[in-house]
Amino acid sequence: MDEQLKSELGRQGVVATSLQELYNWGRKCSVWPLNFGLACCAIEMIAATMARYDLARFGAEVFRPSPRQADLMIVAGTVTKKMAPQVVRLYNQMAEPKYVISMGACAISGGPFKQGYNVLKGIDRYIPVDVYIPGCPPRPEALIDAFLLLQKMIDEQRLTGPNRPRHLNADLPSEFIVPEFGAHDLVPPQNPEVWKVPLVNISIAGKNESGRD
Amino acid sequence: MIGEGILKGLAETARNFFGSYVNKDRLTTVQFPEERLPQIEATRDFPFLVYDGTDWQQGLRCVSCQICEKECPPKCIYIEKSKDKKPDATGKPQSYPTTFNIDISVCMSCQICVEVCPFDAIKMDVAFELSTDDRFGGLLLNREQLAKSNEYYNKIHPTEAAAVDAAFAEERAKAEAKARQAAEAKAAAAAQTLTPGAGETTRVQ
Amino acid sequence: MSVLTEAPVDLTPSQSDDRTDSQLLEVSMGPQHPSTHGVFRMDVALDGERVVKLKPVFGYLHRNHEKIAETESYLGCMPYTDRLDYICSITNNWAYALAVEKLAGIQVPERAEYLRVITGELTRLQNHAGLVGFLMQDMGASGTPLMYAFREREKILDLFEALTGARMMCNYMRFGGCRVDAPAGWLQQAQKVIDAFPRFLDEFERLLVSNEILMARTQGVGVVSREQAVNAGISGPMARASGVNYDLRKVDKYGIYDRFSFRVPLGENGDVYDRYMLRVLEMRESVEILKQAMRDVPSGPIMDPNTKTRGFRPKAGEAYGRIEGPKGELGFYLISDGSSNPYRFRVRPPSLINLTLLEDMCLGQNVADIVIILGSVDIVLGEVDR
Amino acid sequence: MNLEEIKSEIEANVPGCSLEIIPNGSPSGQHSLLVDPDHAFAVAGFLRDAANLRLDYCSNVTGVDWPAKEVSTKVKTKKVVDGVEQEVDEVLKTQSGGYLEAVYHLFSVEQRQGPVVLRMRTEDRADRVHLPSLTPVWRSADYQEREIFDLFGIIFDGHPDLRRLLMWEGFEDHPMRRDYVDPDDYEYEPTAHDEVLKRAKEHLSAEGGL
Repeated sequence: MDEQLKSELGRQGVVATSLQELYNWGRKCSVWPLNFGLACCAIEMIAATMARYDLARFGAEVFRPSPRQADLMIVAGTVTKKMAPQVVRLYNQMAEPKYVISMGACAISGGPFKQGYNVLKGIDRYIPVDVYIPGCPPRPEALIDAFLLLQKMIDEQRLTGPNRPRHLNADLPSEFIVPEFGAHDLVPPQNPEVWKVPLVNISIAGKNESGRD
Repeated sequence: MIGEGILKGLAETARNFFGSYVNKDRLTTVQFPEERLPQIEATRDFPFLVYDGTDWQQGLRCVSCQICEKECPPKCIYIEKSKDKKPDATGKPQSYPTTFNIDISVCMSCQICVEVCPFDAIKMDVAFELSTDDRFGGLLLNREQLAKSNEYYNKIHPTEAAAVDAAFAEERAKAEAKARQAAEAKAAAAAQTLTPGAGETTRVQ
Repeated sequence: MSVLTEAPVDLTPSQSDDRTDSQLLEVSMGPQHPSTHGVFRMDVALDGERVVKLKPVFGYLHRNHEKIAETESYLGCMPYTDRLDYICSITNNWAYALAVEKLAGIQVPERAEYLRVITGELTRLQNHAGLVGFLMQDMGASGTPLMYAFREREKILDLFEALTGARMMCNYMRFGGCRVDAPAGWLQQAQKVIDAFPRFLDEFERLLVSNEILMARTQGVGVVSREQAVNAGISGPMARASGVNYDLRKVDKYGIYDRFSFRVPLGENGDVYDRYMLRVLEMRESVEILKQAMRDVPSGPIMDPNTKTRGFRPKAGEAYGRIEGPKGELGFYLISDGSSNPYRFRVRPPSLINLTLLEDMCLGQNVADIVIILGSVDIVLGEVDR
Repeated sequence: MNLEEIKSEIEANVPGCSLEIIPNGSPSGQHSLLVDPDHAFAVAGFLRDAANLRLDYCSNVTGVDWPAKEVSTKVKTKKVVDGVEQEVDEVLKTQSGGYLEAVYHLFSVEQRQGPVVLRMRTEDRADRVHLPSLTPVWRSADYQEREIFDLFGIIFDGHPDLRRLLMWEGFEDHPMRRDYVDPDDYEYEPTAHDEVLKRAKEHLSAEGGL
């Protein structure tokens, strides 16, 4: 249905919509986050839910302490190697459709602590992430901005075809390997199903010795 | 009386509720995407590179001295120095960065790069709406994405930028005065000796 | 010599009641738990509702501050200290700056000392306000007190942002002074917030202090005696709630704290209620200090001219510097080998050491009390695990 | 009371202990007292209970790793060379380090004094890494000694519950030691330099390059 007709009908008091729009509207306006904070960013996440920023305006009113009732996992803070199995397990326990916002430098890449022996260099080594928010910590507004981006992404998804959401595609996995504690590191150190290293790489980006003085 | 304390507390919340209709202090919500908090001048988020003039490639203040790269605590800056030189704002020939990358997925916004930069070339931006779904491309900012004009800098940090501009103007005036003096001395010397040194003098500028 | 460690906990259920067939219930609280203030885990054994064993498990936020600092310059360590106790970044900066100043014998200019006191006490205010809000949240007062606290906290964060550029990770102090001077109008703005703060405290007290549920939940719960507290190294508000008169602002008189007149509130019972009230009273004292500091703040330089922050190389040696942080004694122990990065960088985390007595406080209490006892200790996991 | 007096006081009261004052070169002037591990427990108890000291508050406990290294110092010596006395530079090579250290910062709440710094050293860094635990004297050492055990690998004899504090059970290394090697996970380092670049390159060459 073309947009003009739809707005014309809207003026006449007739709401016309497609199943896809209705479905996506329902999904995007009731994203309940998991009540789950890891570090510094969690304080800004709490600040975003408080009166001044009020994340509840976007349908994220209720922070659920149980992963079974949550749709969105905001990984707010440093994921340490000791914590990573729990994070993955929580993700696995969430019911589809589920989304992940990786909030702050630490959750994206390990951030300032990435050289630490107990710090995971980004949660996307184990679980798929939908939206990344850079910042250390991101302002509460940045979290709201990311949330709006997530809503937009949900809204644009088509329910059929090869790019349909994961929960409508029975072939795609919904649970991922939970890493185990090894003698020196997590086993496995990353999940190759999720973590695809791009071609941007040290051999290209790293210093060529001649250019250095 | 039992329950008195609870009633007192409830009275307080009621006061707050009704007060929110009349008192701006009690209604603090900012409807974020539509309305924003007033921009605080000192706010910092991620670094950017300042350029003078209109062409970012010509006007970049950075001379790739690599101090920020070395001092950056989480090591998120990566610079490659040019082999040739080009004149900077004061006319001195300087190197420039052929590559300048900042990985904002690592940056901790500590602004130590700004603090150590002797050329006022790197400053802190206030943009925070950088969320993306592109983990690798979207968070690695290159030279072009980092370059922002001096006007922009003046807009976001007016006081600080004015001080920087004043210092630059002073430096430039000094350099000009020095150049003028040198030129005068040279002209006087040339007039005295009458040797054909024209080719020499044009090169000194 | 007395050996003060506890006798091993008897894991068989108590025989006093008739339920001889009952079994202990082992519960793992956390690391993902809404009221553990982060990723903290407790392995609890319960006999019915009663706690018979509680073993804290740490390390879920162990971010290797101490190891990373060994590869950073002295200046580069400063932003990392922000992220230790991420609610009070300024006092962390202060403790680290103080330790480096001791290590290298640096004098701090007058104005910088005043700015340190002002920002440090503002930090204490927002920490204590936030803590009370979180404690009420743990107690089931879902939202409301926390909203009040955060409303006030936002005002202080705005001040921090106007001064340092960031809301939480201020990275404000440097060894030898402060990074930036207060911009024009900042002190007046701060004065307004400080003047309005007692009104908020009154409101907060009316909201909570005489609440019967709060008293019933907190009085006589989680008692720590004075001797226990000293021996277990408890510091800060938690120690003072048990009657230990030890406030480093009075004892060490670091900075310029000898110039201000303020009282040190002390508790009598050492229970959760005392710890809560102590924070409320401390906020009032902090406001007093702030008023005096705002009145006296001089003009002048804010950095010691003889100190260069970049390429800083102190002589070989070591120093332990400590301040009264909002959570307790925050200390930094630095060893220098004469190079540009610290040889050893140790944080004395008040949150971790205040947890030493967690099991003693919880034994025999109900399971619901664990949460408020933990809340009253005031921990931040970034500092517990570092 | 300065450290000299404390030292003589301890020596008078704890027979057989050997103490050494380690000077501190920094302006902080916090010199420390090296205690031999065999008598450390008795010394600690004395410091806590002695009426004029009352160091009842053990604030900070930490470990320090001093790997063995050779320190060469130049010394001017007089030597007779070819019948003439001359001043000759001679390089003296001394072994230093090669042990782990536990450092205790003690204060007195009652008398408001401190810090008194106690140090204990292990015999080496490999297997003779036992020190007596002072947790029975100061309970505040409880978690901190566990942390040292975890990160440095000092074994505190007499600690009531010596387990790893921060890392998981089953972790084998002691990461705060200076010769600890990080696990290799450097797939993506767009802004690598120095140490990181080196390790990232090692990672790449191990994978066969790109």
